[in-house]
Amino acid sequence: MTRQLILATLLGVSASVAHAEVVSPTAVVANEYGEISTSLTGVAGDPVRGAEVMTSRSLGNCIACHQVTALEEFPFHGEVGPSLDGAGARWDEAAMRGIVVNAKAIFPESVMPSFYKVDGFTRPGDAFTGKAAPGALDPLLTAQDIEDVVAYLLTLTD
Amino acid sequence: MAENVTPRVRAPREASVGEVVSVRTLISHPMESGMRRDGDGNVIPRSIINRFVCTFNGEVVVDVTMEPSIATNPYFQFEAKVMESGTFNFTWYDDDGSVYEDSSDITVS
Amino acid sequence: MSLTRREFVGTSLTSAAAFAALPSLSFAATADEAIAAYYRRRGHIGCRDHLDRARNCRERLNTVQIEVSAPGAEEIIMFAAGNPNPNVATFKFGPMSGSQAATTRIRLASEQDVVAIAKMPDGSFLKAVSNVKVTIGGCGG
Amino acid sequence: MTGQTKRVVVAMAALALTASSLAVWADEDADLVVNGEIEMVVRTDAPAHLDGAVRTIYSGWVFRQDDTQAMQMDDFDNPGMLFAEQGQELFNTAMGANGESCASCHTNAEDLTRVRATYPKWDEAHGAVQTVEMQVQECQTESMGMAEAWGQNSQEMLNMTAYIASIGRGQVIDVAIDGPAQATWDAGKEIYYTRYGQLELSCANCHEQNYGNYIRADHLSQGQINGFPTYRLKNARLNGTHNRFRGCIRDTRGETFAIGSDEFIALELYVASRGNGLTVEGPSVRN
Repeated sequence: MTRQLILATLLGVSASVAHAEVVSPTAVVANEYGEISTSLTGVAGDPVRGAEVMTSRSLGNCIACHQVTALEEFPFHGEVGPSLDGAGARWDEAAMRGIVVNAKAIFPESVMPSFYKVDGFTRPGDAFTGKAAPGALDPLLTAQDIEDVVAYLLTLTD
Repeated sequence: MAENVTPRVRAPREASVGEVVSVRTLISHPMESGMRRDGDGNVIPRSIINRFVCTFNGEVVVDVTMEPSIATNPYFQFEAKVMESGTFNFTWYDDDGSVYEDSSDITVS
Repeated sequence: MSLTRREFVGTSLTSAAAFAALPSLSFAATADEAIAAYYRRRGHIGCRDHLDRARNCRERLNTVQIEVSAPGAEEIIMFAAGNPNPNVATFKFGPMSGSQAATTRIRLASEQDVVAIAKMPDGSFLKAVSNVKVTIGGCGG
Repeated sequence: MTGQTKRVVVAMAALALTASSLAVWADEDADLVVNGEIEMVVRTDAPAHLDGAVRTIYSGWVFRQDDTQAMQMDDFDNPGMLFAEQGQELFNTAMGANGESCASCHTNAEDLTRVRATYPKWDEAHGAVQTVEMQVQECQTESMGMAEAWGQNSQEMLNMTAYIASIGRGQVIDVAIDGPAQATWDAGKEIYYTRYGQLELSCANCHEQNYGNYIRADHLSQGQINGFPTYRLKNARLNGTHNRFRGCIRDTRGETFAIGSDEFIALELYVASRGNGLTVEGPSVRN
C-alpha cells in the first residue's frame, strides 16, 4: 500500500493522522468481561495528569466518591464508591480501562457514571444546566483523560 | 429597596439587679452585597443594613457597623448588664434611608 | 444500610484560632495592614494545627455563624479575608454591654481565614484567626 | 508556667473567635424538639410499602451538622420562620375580586393542622392528585376571584406553604397512596428509580443506597421532604420541593422536569409517602 493510498483512506474518516488513532466512544471494543485491552489513544497515559483529572471537580472528580490516601492533600474524599488504595494491584490495565470507560459493563448495578459513553441516556441534559442536550454529547472525559487516569490508578499498588 | 423587612428581638422580660442577660435579634433583609450580577450581567446595586444599635434606657449596649459580608437576614446575639427596669431599643439603618425599630421592656428586681 | 459513626465524632473542634498581640498598631488605619501582617507571619502561627481540624468541617455553607469574644475590649473588628470585600462588621461595646462578645452570621465566598482584631482600652490589640472551610459539593450544584 | 506561656494564655482568654461550622459534626443520634415543646420524629421504622428498601427512615435534620441542627431547634434562630410569619400575614390579607382572605373561609387556621401531613392528596373534584400549592392556587382562582394564582415557586407561595407547614409541625406524616392515588404513586416510584442524565443517577442511587455516606463534602440524606419548604444556608432563602427535585436532576447532567409538572407531582407523592411516620418540620433549616 502506498503512502498516498493510506492518506486517502484516513481522510475519509478523520482530518488528521493523530485523531485517527483515537478510538471513539461508540467504537470501543470490550471483551465479555467489560475489559478493554487496547489503549484509546495509543499514547501512554500520564499519571501526573491522571491525578489532576481524578481530583478536579470539572473533570473526573473521582474523589467525590472514592477515598484515595495518595491524594490526601485534596480535601473531602467521598464514601459512595470503594477506596481506591491498592486498586492498581487488584486490577490489570484492561480491567481498569474497562471500569473507567463504563463501569456498568463490569458491575451492572454500579452507581459510577460511564466516563466514555455518549448515548443510551434517559433525558440527557446540556451539562449542568437542567436543559435538554442540544445535540450529540461529548463523553465526560476525553480518551486521553481516560488513559491518564488509568495510568494513575495503576500506580496505586498499596 | 428592600421589601418585607421585619425585625424580631428576643430579650428576657424579667431579671435581677446586675444580671447579664442575653439578647438576640433577627431581621429579614436580602443584604444585597453589590457584588452580584443579574441575568443580563448588570451589577445588582448594593442594598444592605449598614448599622445596628441596641440601647438600654438610652445608653449604648452595642453599636455595630455592618458590611456586605453580613449574611442575608442579619442575626446578632450579645449580652447586656441590667441594673434597673427599663427598655431596650433596637434600631437598624438601611442603605436606602429606611430605619427599622423595635423595643423590649424588662422588669429588674 | 445503617448510619455510620465516624472517627471524628466527639472530637472537640472548637475555636480553631491562633493568637498574636499587635501592640504598636493604630487601629483604624491598619486593619488591612494587620491582615497583611498576618499573612506574612502565617508560617509560624499554627496553621498546620488548625488545618487538621478544619479539614473535618464539611458542610457546604454560604452562611456561617461566628462568635467573637474579647473581654474588656472597646471594639472588635471582623474580616473575612477571602471575600471580595473583606470587611464584615465592627462591634463597639457601650456602657450597658454585659460582655464584649457577639455572635453573628456571615457569608463566606470560599474557604478562608476569618480574622478578628480587638482594640483594648490600653491601646493594645489582639488578633484571632480562624480558618473556615466552606466545603466542596459533590454534585454540580 | 513560664512567663511566655502565661502571656499566651492571657491572650487566649482575651480574644476568642469561633466559627460554629468548625465546632460541629453531624450528631446522627440527636433528637429534635423545637422550642422545647414540639417533639419531632426524626427516625422511625420505614413504612410497609417500602418493602424493606430501607429499614429505618430518617429526617434530613439527622444528617446535618450540629449548628445547622441547632438553628431549627428554636424558632428565633430559624430564618425560615421569618417567611412563615410573612405567610401568616398573607393568610390574613384580602386578595382577589371577592375581597376575601384565606382566613375568611379558614377562620381557624388550626383546622389546617393536618394539611401538610396529608398532601399531596387525591382531589375528587379535579380527578387528580393535588399538592398544597395546587390547593392554594385552586382557592385563589376558584373561590377568591383572583385572575391569576401565585406561581408555584413564587415567594408568596413559599411563604404561604411555610406558614401552612409551620402550623402542622410535629404532625405525623400519613400520605394516602392507595385507591385513586395509586396510579400517580406508581408513576412517582418509577421516576424515583429511573437513572437520569449523562451521569445515570436515580434518586435511589444517592438517597436509598448511599444515605449517610459522603459525596465529596455533601453528606447524603434520605432525601425526605418532611422539612419543606426548607431554608437553605447555601442560598439563604426558602426552597420548595419541586425546585429541589429540579436541582437533583440537573446534577445528574439531565434534562429536568418542570416545577408543577405531572412528573414532579407524582414524584412528590411518592417521596412524601417514603416519609410516612416522620413529622412535619417545615420550614426546616438545611445546608
